[in-house]
Amino acid sequence: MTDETTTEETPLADDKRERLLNDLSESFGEILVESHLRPHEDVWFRVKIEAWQDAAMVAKGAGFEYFGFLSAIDWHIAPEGRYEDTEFDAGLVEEDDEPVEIDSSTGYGGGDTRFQMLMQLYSLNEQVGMILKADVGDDMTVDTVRDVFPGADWHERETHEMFGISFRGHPTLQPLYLPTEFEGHPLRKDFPLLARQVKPWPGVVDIEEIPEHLEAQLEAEVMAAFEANEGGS
Amino acid sequence: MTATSDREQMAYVSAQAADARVNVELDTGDMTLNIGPQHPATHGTLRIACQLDGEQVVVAEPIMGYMHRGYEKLCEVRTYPQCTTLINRIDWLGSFANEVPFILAAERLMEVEAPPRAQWIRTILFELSRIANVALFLGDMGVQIGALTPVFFAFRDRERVLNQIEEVTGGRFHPNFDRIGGLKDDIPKGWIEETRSVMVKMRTFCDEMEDLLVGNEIFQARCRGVGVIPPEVALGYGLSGANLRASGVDWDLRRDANPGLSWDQVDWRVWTHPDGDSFSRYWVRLQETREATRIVDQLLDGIPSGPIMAKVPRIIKVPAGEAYISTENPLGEMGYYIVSKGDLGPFRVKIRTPSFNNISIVPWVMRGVYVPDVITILGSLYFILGDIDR
Amino acid sequence: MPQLPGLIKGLGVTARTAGRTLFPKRGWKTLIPAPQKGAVTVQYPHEKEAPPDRARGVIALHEENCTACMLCSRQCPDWCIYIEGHKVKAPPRREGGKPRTVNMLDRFDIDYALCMYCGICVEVCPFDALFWTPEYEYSEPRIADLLHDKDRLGEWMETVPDFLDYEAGSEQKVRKVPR
Amino acid sequence: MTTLLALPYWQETGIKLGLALAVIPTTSLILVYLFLFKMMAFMQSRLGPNDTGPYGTLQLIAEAIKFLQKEDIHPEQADRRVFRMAPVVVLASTFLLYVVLPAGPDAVVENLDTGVFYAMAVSSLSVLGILMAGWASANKYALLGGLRAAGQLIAYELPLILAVMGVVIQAETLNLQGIVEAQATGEIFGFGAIGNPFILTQFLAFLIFMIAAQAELTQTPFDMPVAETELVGGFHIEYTGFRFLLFFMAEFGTAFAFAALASVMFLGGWWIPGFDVDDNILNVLGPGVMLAKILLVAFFIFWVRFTYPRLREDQLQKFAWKVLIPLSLANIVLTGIFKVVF
Repeated sequence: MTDETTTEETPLADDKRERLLNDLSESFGEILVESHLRPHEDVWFRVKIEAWQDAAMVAKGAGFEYFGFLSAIDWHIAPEGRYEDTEFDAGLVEEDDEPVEIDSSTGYGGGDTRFQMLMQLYSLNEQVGMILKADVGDDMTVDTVRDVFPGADWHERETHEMFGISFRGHPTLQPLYLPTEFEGHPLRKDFPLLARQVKPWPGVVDIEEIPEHLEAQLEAEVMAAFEANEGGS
Repeated sequence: MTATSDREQMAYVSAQAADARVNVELDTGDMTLNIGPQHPATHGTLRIACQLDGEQVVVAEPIMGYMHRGYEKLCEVRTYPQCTTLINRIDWLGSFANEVPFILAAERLMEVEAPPRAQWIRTILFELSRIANVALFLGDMGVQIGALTPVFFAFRDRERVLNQIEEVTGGRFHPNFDRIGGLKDDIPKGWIEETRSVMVKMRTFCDEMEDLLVGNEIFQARCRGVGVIPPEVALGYGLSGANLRASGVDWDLRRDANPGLSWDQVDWRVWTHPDGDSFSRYWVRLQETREATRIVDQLLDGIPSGPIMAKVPRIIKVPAGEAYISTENPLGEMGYYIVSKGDLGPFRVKIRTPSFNNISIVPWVMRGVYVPDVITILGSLYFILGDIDR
Repeated sequence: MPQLPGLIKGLGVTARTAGRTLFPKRGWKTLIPAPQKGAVTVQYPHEKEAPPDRARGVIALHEENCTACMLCSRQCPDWCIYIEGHKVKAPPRREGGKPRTVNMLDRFDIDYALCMYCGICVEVCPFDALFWTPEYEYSEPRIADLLHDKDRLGEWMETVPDFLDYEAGSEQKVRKVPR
Repeated sequence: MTTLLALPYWQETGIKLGLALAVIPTTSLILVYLFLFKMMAFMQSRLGPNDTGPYGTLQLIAEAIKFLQKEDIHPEQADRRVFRMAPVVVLASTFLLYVVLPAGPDAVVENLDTGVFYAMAVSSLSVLGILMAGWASANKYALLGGLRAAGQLIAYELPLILAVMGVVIQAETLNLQGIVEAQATGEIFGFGAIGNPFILTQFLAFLIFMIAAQAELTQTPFDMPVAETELVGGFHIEYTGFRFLLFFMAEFGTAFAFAALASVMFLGGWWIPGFDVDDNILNVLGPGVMLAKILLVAFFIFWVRFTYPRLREDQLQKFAWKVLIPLSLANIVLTGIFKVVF
């Protein structure tokens, strides 16, 4: 069990969550990969992908009965979209400001693969939320948790169409939002957002400088007019 | 194929086919009735494909996506201040309430806290948008089951609340007023008194709804025992808000997991109902609206003085990290899971909307009900299309 | 007290509302029907609603204050502000000074067909050149006409209301509208 | 039957039929303007149509012109002949109802001896039209609406007729004029100053009649065949233009006719309580008195319509068979006993 509980910043000790973290880590046992705690927030757990369904069951058994949501994260830094066109940001950040640094880590609880499953559960007895994560392997398949939390049905369908992750044991993985003939997985980072591609950014335009060869001439003209004006009055 | 000579032949054949089909359908085996995408009961573009046996629903399957705008993707290419303008439009009736959890999540990551006056005003506007939102439901539920008048009352009185919101924020539906670290502006002079008188009117409106609908025997006949959701099922499907409390689960994020607004400063209670049917969902919402007017009244008395903006840089960069903050919105638990990479905009935003989970129970709850009950249940679950489709 | 049946109560509510709408006046004047006064609706083309001063109706441009700094155009989430400008030489402020380089605004367009009225541009403007006005009657039969140029945006300046005073306890300063 | 002008039979009938034909749009116009436009608006803190004509009085005419201009659309799968016939059948039922409604001692198209019987029979014709419309539209919503209408109208025909039976027993005639006479000359236990409007002695029957009429007219709380928010208009979902206008006119025309029936049978029709006036004067005053009474009854019909939610189909059937019909049977028995005893 690699329990690297990272509690770097503890302004206020949170006994309830620490106790919960320890209890749950014990119940998860072998399937737990990593966990993370930030006081007064949800508790993060990363579990093995094979045990995704078991982890949900264990969590439910531990009182996390309320199903919040299920989704995924694509940790890939996009070739399209935001990070390609740094001119967006360059225009927004002022010159003396420090440049934007992109953090390349994969979030709390860590992650080794590009796609990561994400599920939020809540315990009504303890009033504590929990976020379950799991790294999705190359086969892009996870067990369904539909049988544990019936509400996960639609969330899994959404995740399937948006990220292309399949759910083993889910009977109706039809698209939920997108038309049936839609190709691609829109929430993947390499899916271009057309609205930002087809139109040029109006912020690109900059103020037109005075051509250098005209500068001296214009300056003289302005000064001449200024002096004439002064003399007149 | 479409030659004129063929047309008569075609008409004859299709008439024959229509006869045959109708004859088959009359033994009421399985008739598919599409409720929606454009149907008054779906107030938006939700489609519910119902398999009917006579007037009884065998299977009901909601089909959505007609309004999918891809906000999660759009947020990824926007900066944090730009995101709030999108987020306004998720649940368009309770718009200010949408901004709050997003801003709170960003504040949590930046480790800033809004000054007390800002939090106080936030809470007032939050509750006002709850009243505006739920008031429309209180009337709309009437129109769903055939009463024409309540919805006009709702529009009439909601207007007063919207005016109050507009006077502060400048927007009736899209306030875009919440900022990381505080608020855009302070409240104008005289607003507190006006809001107080509006709250009195809203309580009268609640009384009228009580007389028009809740006490009405026909309304009770239509709603009692229709669409019963037991608490354990509600939890499994992730129902939230009044839908969950109507099933007897005493859980309100405002009280139990206050993410930093001023609800703990005032005296109020959480309403629950043990039945879990359509009537109790209506009843709980009616009581909550009343309670919200009480909360607003108390908050108006004690707005602390001080600044409305904490010290934040002008160009907002959120440190790397993840945060999930959810609040008790008019429709239920609305939460944002923000993944930041230390950039001007979020890396990934997962928007957990209440209506999405609330409506996912439809196939479960709509087995064996009658067609009119479909409308009652849809109405009482109370969804906003933008909140489902995002 | 015995409960009135809900059916009767309901009839009472609608009848009471009808009465209030039809006879809104007090005293002996109650007998004079005045539905125009009792109804809450505004008969729009005949009478106009007055939105609150802060209402975000349309954006006005105070051209003298604009330095073509491009901030609004860059912060706009919809990319609906188009600015073009060039630099010119201006006479010095004081005698004996050097000529200054200033920005001249050539084009300032807002495409109201795209605008989503978020107000970010007004907020980020560091020079008080953009203001909200509560005017709302500028719909057009042709979508292209919704692109307001800087003259049109300048005309809205007249309709900008003064900033409101704040409620007690506020530490905000009331800003001034340049006239 | 005495006539004011001695005209040949066919001319007289022609004029009367023409009048009745003109009365339907007029009456529906009055009802729609007064109640659907204005009263509903006031009940909802609105003004209602206000721009067309003085106080919006010409709004409905503008609407009618709009409907007439619209394209005549058939659904592709529709049974065209039936589809076209359905609104006419519904309107015909309304029209035939007007034939026996008396507006004065002589102001009646045809004074049938079996007037009540005829009115009840003719009013149920509209079910046929609604069924035809629902069937021929080739639309599932329309079909559901049509079937609901059939079930509902048949269920409510019974209490309607049974409620009328009480009146008939008390008046000892099926003739509508006779019923008015009976109320004018009747006495309540020897007190005859205001005659005997049957609403006093037959109050239960009146209530049942009004409830059943509400269902017969498919007005809220019994408007499941139309049910805008679930069946989106039910049987007339596919109708547009002037065919829809016919349905619309029939709806309000029938409402007017039922209000007229109620005022004839329970409120004394054209007769003014407490006044003994000459027949000829009553022939002139009668329509006015009738109109006032009809509007009073219609006011209640529409007041209920704008206030209540709608019942469910099965609840409605239960209500008809388990409550209304036993009650109306009891009413007949009671009326019979009183008739024999006194």
